[in-house]
Amino acid sequence: MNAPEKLSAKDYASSQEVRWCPGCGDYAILKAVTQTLAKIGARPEKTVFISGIGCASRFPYYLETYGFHTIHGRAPAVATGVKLVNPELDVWVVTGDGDGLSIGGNHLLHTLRRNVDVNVLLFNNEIYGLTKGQFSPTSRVGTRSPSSPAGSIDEPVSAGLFALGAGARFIARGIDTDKVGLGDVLEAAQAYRGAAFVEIFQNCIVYNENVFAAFTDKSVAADAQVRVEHGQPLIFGKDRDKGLHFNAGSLTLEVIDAKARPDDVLVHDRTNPVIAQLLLAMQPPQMPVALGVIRQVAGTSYDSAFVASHVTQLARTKSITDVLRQTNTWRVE
Amino acid sequence: MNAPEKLSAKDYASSQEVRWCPGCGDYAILKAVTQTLAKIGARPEKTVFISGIGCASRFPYYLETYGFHTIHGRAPAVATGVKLVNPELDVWVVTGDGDGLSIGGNHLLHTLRRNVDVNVLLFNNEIYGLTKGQFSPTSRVGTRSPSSPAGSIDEPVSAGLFALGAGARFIARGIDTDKVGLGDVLEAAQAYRGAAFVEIFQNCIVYNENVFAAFTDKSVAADAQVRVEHGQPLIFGKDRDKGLHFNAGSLTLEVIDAKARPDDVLVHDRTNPVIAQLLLAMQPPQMPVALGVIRQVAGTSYDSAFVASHVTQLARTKSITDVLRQTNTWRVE
Amino acid sequence: METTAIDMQANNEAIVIRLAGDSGDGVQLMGTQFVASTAAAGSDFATFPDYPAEIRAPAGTTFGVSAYQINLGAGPITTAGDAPQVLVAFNPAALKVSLPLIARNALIVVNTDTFSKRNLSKAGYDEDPLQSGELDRFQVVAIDLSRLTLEAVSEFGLSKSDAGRCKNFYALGVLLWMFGRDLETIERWVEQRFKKSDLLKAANLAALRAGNAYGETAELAAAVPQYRVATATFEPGEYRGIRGSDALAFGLAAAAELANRTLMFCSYPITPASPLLHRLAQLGELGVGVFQAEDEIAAVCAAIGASYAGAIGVTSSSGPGIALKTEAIGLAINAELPLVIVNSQRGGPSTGLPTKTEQSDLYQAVYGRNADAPIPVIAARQPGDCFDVAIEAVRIAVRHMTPVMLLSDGYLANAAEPWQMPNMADYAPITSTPYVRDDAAADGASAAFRRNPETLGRAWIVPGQADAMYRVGGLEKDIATGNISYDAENHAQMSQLRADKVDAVADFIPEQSVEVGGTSGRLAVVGWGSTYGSIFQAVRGRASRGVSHIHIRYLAPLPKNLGALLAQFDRVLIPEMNMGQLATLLRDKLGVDVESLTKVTGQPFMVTELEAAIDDVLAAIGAQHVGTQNERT
Amino acid sequence: METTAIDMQANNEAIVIRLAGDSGDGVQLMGTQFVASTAAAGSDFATFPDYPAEIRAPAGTTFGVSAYQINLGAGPITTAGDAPQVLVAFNPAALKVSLPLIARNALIVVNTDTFSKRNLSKAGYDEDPLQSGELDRFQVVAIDLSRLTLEAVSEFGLSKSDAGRCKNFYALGVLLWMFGRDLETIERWVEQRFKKSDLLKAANLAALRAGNAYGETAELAAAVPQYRVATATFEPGEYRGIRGSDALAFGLAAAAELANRTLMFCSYPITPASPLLHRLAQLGELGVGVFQAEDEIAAVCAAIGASYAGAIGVTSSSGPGIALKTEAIGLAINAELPLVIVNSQRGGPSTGLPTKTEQSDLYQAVYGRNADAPIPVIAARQPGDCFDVAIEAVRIAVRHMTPVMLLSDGYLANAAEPWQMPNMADYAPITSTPYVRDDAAADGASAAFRRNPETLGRAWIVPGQADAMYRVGGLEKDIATGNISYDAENHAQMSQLRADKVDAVADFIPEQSVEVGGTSGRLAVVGWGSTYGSIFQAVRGRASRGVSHIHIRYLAPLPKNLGALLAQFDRVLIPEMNMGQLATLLRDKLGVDVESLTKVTGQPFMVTELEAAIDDVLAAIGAQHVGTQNERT
Ligand SMILES: Cc1ncc(C[n+]2csc(CCOP(=O)(O)OP(=O)(O)O)c2C)c(N)n1
Ligand SMILES: Cc1ncc(C[n+]2csc(CCOP(=O)(O)OP(=O)(O)O)c2C)c(N)n1
Ligand code: SF4
Ligand code: SF4
Ligand SMILES: [Mg+2]
Ligand SMILES: [Mg+2]
Repeated sequence: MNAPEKLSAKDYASSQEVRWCPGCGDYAILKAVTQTLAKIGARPEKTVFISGIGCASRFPYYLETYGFHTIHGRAPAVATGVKLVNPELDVWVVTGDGDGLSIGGNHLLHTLRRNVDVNVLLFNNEIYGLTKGQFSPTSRVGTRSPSSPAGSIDEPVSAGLFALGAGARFIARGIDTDKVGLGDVLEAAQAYRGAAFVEIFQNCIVYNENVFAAFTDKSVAADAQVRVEHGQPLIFGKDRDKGLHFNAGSLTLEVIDAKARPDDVLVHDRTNPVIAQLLLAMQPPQMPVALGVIRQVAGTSYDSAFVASHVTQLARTKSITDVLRQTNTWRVE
Repeated sequence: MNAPEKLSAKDYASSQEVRWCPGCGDYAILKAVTQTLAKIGARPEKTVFISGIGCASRFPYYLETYGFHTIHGRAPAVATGVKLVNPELDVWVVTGDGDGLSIGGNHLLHTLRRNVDVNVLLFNNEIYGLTKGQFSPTSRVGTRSPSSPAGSIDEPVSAGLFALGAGARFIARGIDTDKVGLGDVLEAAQAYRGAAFVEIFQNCIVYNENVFAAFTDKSVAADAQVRVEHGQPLIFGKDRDKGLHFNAGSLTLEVIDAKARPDDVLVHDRTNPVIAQLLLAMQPPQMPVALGVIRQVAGTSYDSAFVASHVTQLARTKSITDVLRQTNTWRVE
Repeated sequence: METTAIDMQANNEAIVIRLAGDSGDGVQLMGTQFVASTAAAGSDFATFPDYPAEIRAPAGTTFGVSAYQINLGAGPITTAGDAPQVLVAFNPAALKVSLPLIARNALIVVNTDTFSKRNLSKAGYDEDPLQSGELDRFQVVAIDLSRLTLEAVSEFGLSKSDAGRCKNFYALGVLLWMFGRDLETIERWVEQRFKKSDLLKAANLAALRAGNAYGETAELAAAVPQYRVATATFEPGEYRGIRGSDALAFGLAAAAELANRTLMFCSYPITPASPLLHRLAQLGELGVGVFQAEDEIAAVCAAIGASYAGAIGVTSSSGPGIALKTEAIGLAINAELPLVIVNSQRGGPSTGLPTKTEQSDLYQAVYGRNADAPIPVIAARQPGDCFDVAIEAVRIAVRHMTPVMLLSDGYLANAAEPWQMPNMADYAPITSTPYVRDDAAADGASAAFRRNPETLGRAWIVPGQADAMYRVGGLEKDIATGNISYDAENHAQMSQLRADKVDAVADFIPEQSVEVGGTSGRLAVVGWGSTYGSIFQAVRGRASRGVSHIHIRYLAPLPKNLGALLAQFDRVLIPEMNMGQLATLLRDKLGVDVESLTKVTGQPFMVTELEAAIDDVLAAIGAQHVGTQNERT
Repeated sequence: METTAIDMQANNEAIVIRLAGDSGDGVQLMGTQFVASTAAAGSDFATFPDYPAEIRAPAGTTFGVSAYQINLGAGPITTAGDAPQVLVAFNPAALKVSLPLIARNALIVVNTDTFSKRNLSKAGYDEDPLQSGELDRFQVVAIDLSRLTLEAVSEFGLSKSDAGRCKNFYALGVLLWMFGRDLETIERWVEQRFKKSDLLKAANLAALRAGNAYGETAELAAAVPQYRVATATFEPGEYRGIRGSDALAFGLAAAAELANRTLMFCSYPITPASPLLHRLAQLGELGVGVFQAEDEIAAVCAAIGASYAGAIGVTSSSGPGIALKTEAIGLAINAELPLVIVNSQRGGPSTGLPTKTEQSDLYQAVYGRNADAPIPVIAARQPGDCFDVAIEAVRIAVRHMTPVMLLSDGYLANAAEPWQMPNMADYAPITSTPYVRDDAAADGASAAFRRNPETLGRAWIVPGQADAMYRVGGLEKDIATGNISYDAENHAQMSQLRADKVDAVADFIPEQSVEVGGTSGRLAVVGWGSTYGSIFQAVRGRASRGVSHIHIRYLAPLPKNLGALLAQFDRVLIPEMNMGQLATLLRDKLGVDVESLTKVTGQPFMVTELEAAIDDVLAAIGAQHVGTQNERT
């Protein structure tokens, strides 16, 4: 066989017309994904995108790979079934904050704790886009929407902290339009063997425009974001003059002058759960928002353990004819 | 009206014959609950026990209060509906590790993050009792059961860490047969306005006997348990000579000699999420198991916010006849 | 291209208008305002919006076209109309998707300013249809709508995009002129709507008036007839326009008022059920609580919890969401709790066609649960009818202590019509079996399971009630105490009780009536749900030929006389927007022989389709026999 | 009280035995061993265990009684029998719950040692029934079973509780003597079973032999007849005993072997479906993967994912769990993926009676989804039959690329019978529509939607296949490419395709045959599922009176000839363990007039109940007409 030819990002786009609202953050994510696929040289026929329902979940239709647009909230469960049968496939789950954290919260929980080898991309726009703008489980208290005209009262769930509580071993974050940062995160997620959970802040231009502007807006980004890197001090700011310091007395994070107190800046350790918890909990404007790979710990992936746990690794080594006879039998002549 | 007479624990028992297996930990929990109800002077008619399905979930039938034995995994959702209508009721949710964390994980997640004012008692026996002993989401890796003859491979979920990730503001733990400790925890849970999550280690004598023996057995209990108390140092051991120390370098907990280094012992702060995370993650035999109220932070309870968020606090202040006319109308003579 | 004048009938019993444009063109607003003027002018009407499936498709694409259809004239107008006789197309894409729908000789108003090369190609036109002769058989009124609007509002110094956005009012002005309407109603509305911005108010008024004046000028008057549309003879009273989902929301709130209880509406968003959620979220003053749950299962369970605690628990979804609720509905059956489940049906199976209408969840409603788990099922037929059906659903649920399925659909949810205000004094209060504490009974539990022998509804005892604490759940329960019972005989009794309870509903509902035609004859056209309007129109002209229209509101249990009534007809034809589900039900429950006429395209029946089908049946059975005439229209 | 000798018939065509005791008494083990000896002796048999609803109820309570019923004799034995003629009761509670079930003049063996005051009162006896005369009409053999067992094993120095636990073998020894069986089969089994403990082996063997010897002695021989049970004439071949859930597991594995694919079984535990999960978890060597999901929705979705990836995806549950799966089944329909859904039915609605049997999920299987969402439905009738039905289900799913519902129930899941080993060479391989890549097509997607025109099954293309990548989902899809399509005509075509596909199954299944009796006559008794055995027995004696037994395996679609076949009978009687669900189906699909005989007690039909019902119908229609005789038994 010939060596597979190198594909470009364009080659991963299907012939389907993309139908998100003009200006939707989903376009940028689609681009980042096709670029990542090209970069890693993904084989289209070994790549499967599985989604639930929502604007985000239309994703698979736009890729020239295998694609399964399932039902609301259940993509992680379908993806698990796929991986059990064929652990070789590179399986991506695309979901939204409603799909993944409202109706689908349970499947996400169990897929993460089992550590099924899938890359979960959760497009968080803090709103139900497809059903026309109701508040979602990540919407902030006070969100006015058709179903919460007086403002929502539900305390939002933090996608990252939820994943951590679920036992996720890989947790990362990116921003729709941050090509480089998002690309890096996608690549790391794909390379990880196990459940890789990626929260992508995505702008819904129609129902929740600029909800992340407090940290994504160009004018504030440098001071409102910290890009974490394993083994590196947690420094940020336009002039890289701000650092995150762990106050051992109060057991909390604080922003300090990184130039004045370089040794007091916490060094990121993606294997430490306390750091993950602290980073994931940070909220603007008091604290910067943590981006990049926040947590990564090795573990056995469920699908490989699954195969191994079956006596014959799922191979058929006996015939039914034999197995039926592994008991008392008698002959009638 | 007369002052309601003081009821004894016995008065809270219904006339139904209790039908758990002889020796099941559920009996002790039932006793602890009726005693707590008596202690706090609960009004039976204002008290509602709502459960899902499982051995644990038979609980409501045995109490002379209102009781609703619903369907598998859905008790938190039913309880939410009850509280929305009548926030005055004292609502208890009784669930199991399968009921609450397997099929019902999503409802538990959302009930906790919304902070609905219910007391959730999760009887964790690390097994599906009622359906005859299959491994559950809290079963340890390697659990042999009818559905995992070669040993389970699923990494278990930690009930406490899950609750923390879900944003729970009250998290506590007790042991079925630990009358005093469990009683205290139940009382604190009942007193808390908001979602109080209580994990109870419960011995299933038939399908998972002694699974918690490593820390519940009398012979090891003192050294394998730490009873946390807000504002108090985290000291344990037969001779109260062991202490939990927070290593600020590695950001982990360590056991130290509490007598030698009393000042290095971490003081419990039930409002600090880092401490909650560290305590909930501790596992025997390396570390003691944390019991008592591990986390408690004040917050608005969902049901009160719900009522408040409705313009008229759910009162009918207008008639349909008026409301229908708040638009263009015309008369035909 | 020249505007060709075609003779049009200037006096119309009824006329169908379709407005179509990009989502941003303000078509829906224009439609509702035209309807307001129609109501003021005294015509009957029915409307249906046709939204694009995408949230906000790229401008100029065919899949981004938003439309609004209005049927108006002498009553009874019961559908939004088959083929529009007037089309207003704001751009080439709107023209493209509308052409296959409109009448042979329709009048088309187009905004020529949008017929650029780019827009034509986005719409998939190789050639400009205004030039190609493709429109020759229509009467085309070509207007430079964008340019004229900009001119009309130029004096206000609006931004170009703000100014452009006034073009729906310019077009409305033209339309109002064509129908000889005065501008007053609309002017009042504009003043109210834009009261916070004098500039926008003035600009929109200017556009409206300019459009109207444009019609008056020689430019248009020469080419286009002014339509005179018949007015309807309404019963005297107070009217408003109403959309199906709003009527449903008001009906549920009214029922709670009649029961003097809180309405607790627990739902999870889904198309096309969400408008009901949205409307109820605005009705707090009526004692309506709205809870958006994490999923459909939580929604129905919270509604069950609410009913258990004494509120009217209601949940709502469409097919896929209802599927998720079926397990919990069984719990409500077993616990004997009132619960209303509203299903706004859509195209399926699975996610299917969320924005298209269908009535294919009847199987699910009647048979779609594990075990023998019967529940009453009722269906709404018209937008205004949703109000009464909602009250009926709550009444049955509370009277018999049972879940009730209420079927609506995507068409009804969004369609609107004029509606006579109800007089709430005409509605009986909604009550349940009273609480009676038998002091002789050993414990209070049994009080909850005393049942009214006629309704079989148990006493609705709620937590907080002293001395009547009871335990109940999804396991089979003792018929008298609610405790768990594994007893064989008890299970048989409870199973019978559950069946009898649903049957008992038939003792409380009206007998089946005939909508159009006699109570016997050659052909009964039997429908349910939103096909009402089309069947009604199709049968109306054929009553004299022995055809009757029977429309079933109570699908489970069926009205007691239905079997006997159908037996009076030679043939029974059942048009349905599914593969024949009511046909199954009637064969099952009545053992009657029926013919199905199915349509599964996501679109309502056209009147002409039904007429043709009826005529086929009539031709097949020959022209002899004519049944008793007993017209009721 | 004295043991009263009653004349008993010593030669039995068939005899029913019931063993009953506390959960700890080893009744189930005793039963299976007695069956092993029955098989060795050449009799046909059918067995059914009757577990308590509680996991481990307190000793001595009536709700803690565990029982095992065996019907044995000349074949065909098709049910576990109506009224036991022999009862072995290990304690008062076992006696108490069994008395209402047993034959008028049954022989009762009781363990008198357990008739203490405490035990009597736990069982709810005010008076000792051994003394009260209450048992006078029975033949009572009172044995000091506990004491005798302790004596028999005293020499081994076991703890008292271990020694006591041998009493089931003592009782078995007695029973084997009563039936003139040699001990060899059992002895071999005991040796195998206790090979790790010489002590337990010796003790149990001693108890067994002592019990047998006890029978031989004058003490018993005087009072009790030795039964001689007829042997059956089996077809020559190799046999084993089989339980329904095991046969189902083996059948699924066999089907995967025939398809040469992995079987991926995804489930969530629930009574009475769990035994299937447990058995499949032991069949790894057959290429069976077992995934215990977090809930039923995840289970069905994982099975769908597995099918999508090329395995035979199977999911299993009982009613409430199936309800949760219905939304996802719609997805499999839309995506045209094979999927087998096994429903082990139980009493309902809601949680209902988990440990009791019922066949009340037929509505759910056939009609229980949102939208027009037809799927094939087939039902197993006997334990061994589960094997073939499982293969059939997989075959249909793969051939037509559709979900298939397989109905079993709590009775079948646990009942056992002798079963002739299948010869796998007799089964055709299971294949799907082949993959054909049309190089002319613009993209590979359309390859997945090429359908076999006869089966309408599409090509089962799986990820990993180069150049055939396709996208599919729950939204309505283009009939040729699988892409999203909102097109009206396409939706109509797809709806028709889904209906036609299920109808197409009828072209591949056998015509409906008659089990007993002629192909025409006075009365057809029509059943489905696990009522097979009882109906068969009841009709057997009545074939000469114009009664036939027709048993439907393929419930959707129905066999093509069924309507014509039923038309050959004057009357159709449908016994069902539900409120009349098959009756609905036949009225719907065939338009036939049927009578329902329903039983909803959580218990299977007794043969005598059916006989009485049939005789009533025969009496009602008079004794004249007798149809063609064509006995097939
Ligand atoms: C069972 C079911 N319930 C509800 C819906 C309706 N629905 C579709 S998408 C959606 C929420 C989408 O929100 P999110 O996941 O945040 O995606 P977004 O559209 O914002 O990208 C809902 C409620 C459905 N399709 N199926
Ligand atoms: C929808 C549904 N699925 C499955 C079941 C079967 N089921 C009943 S209880 C249970 C698990 C019980 O485990 P747990 O919650 O840990 O309770 P325990 O019995 O251990 O107290 C299961 C799987 C059910 N009743 N309903
Ligand atoms: S509604 Fe929001 S999320 Fe959906 S496509 Fe439009 S902009 Fe994007
Ligand atoms: S099975 Fe286990 S949890 Fe259930 S009642 Fe018995 S001992 Fe308790
Ligand atoms: Mg979203
Ligand atoms: Mg458990």
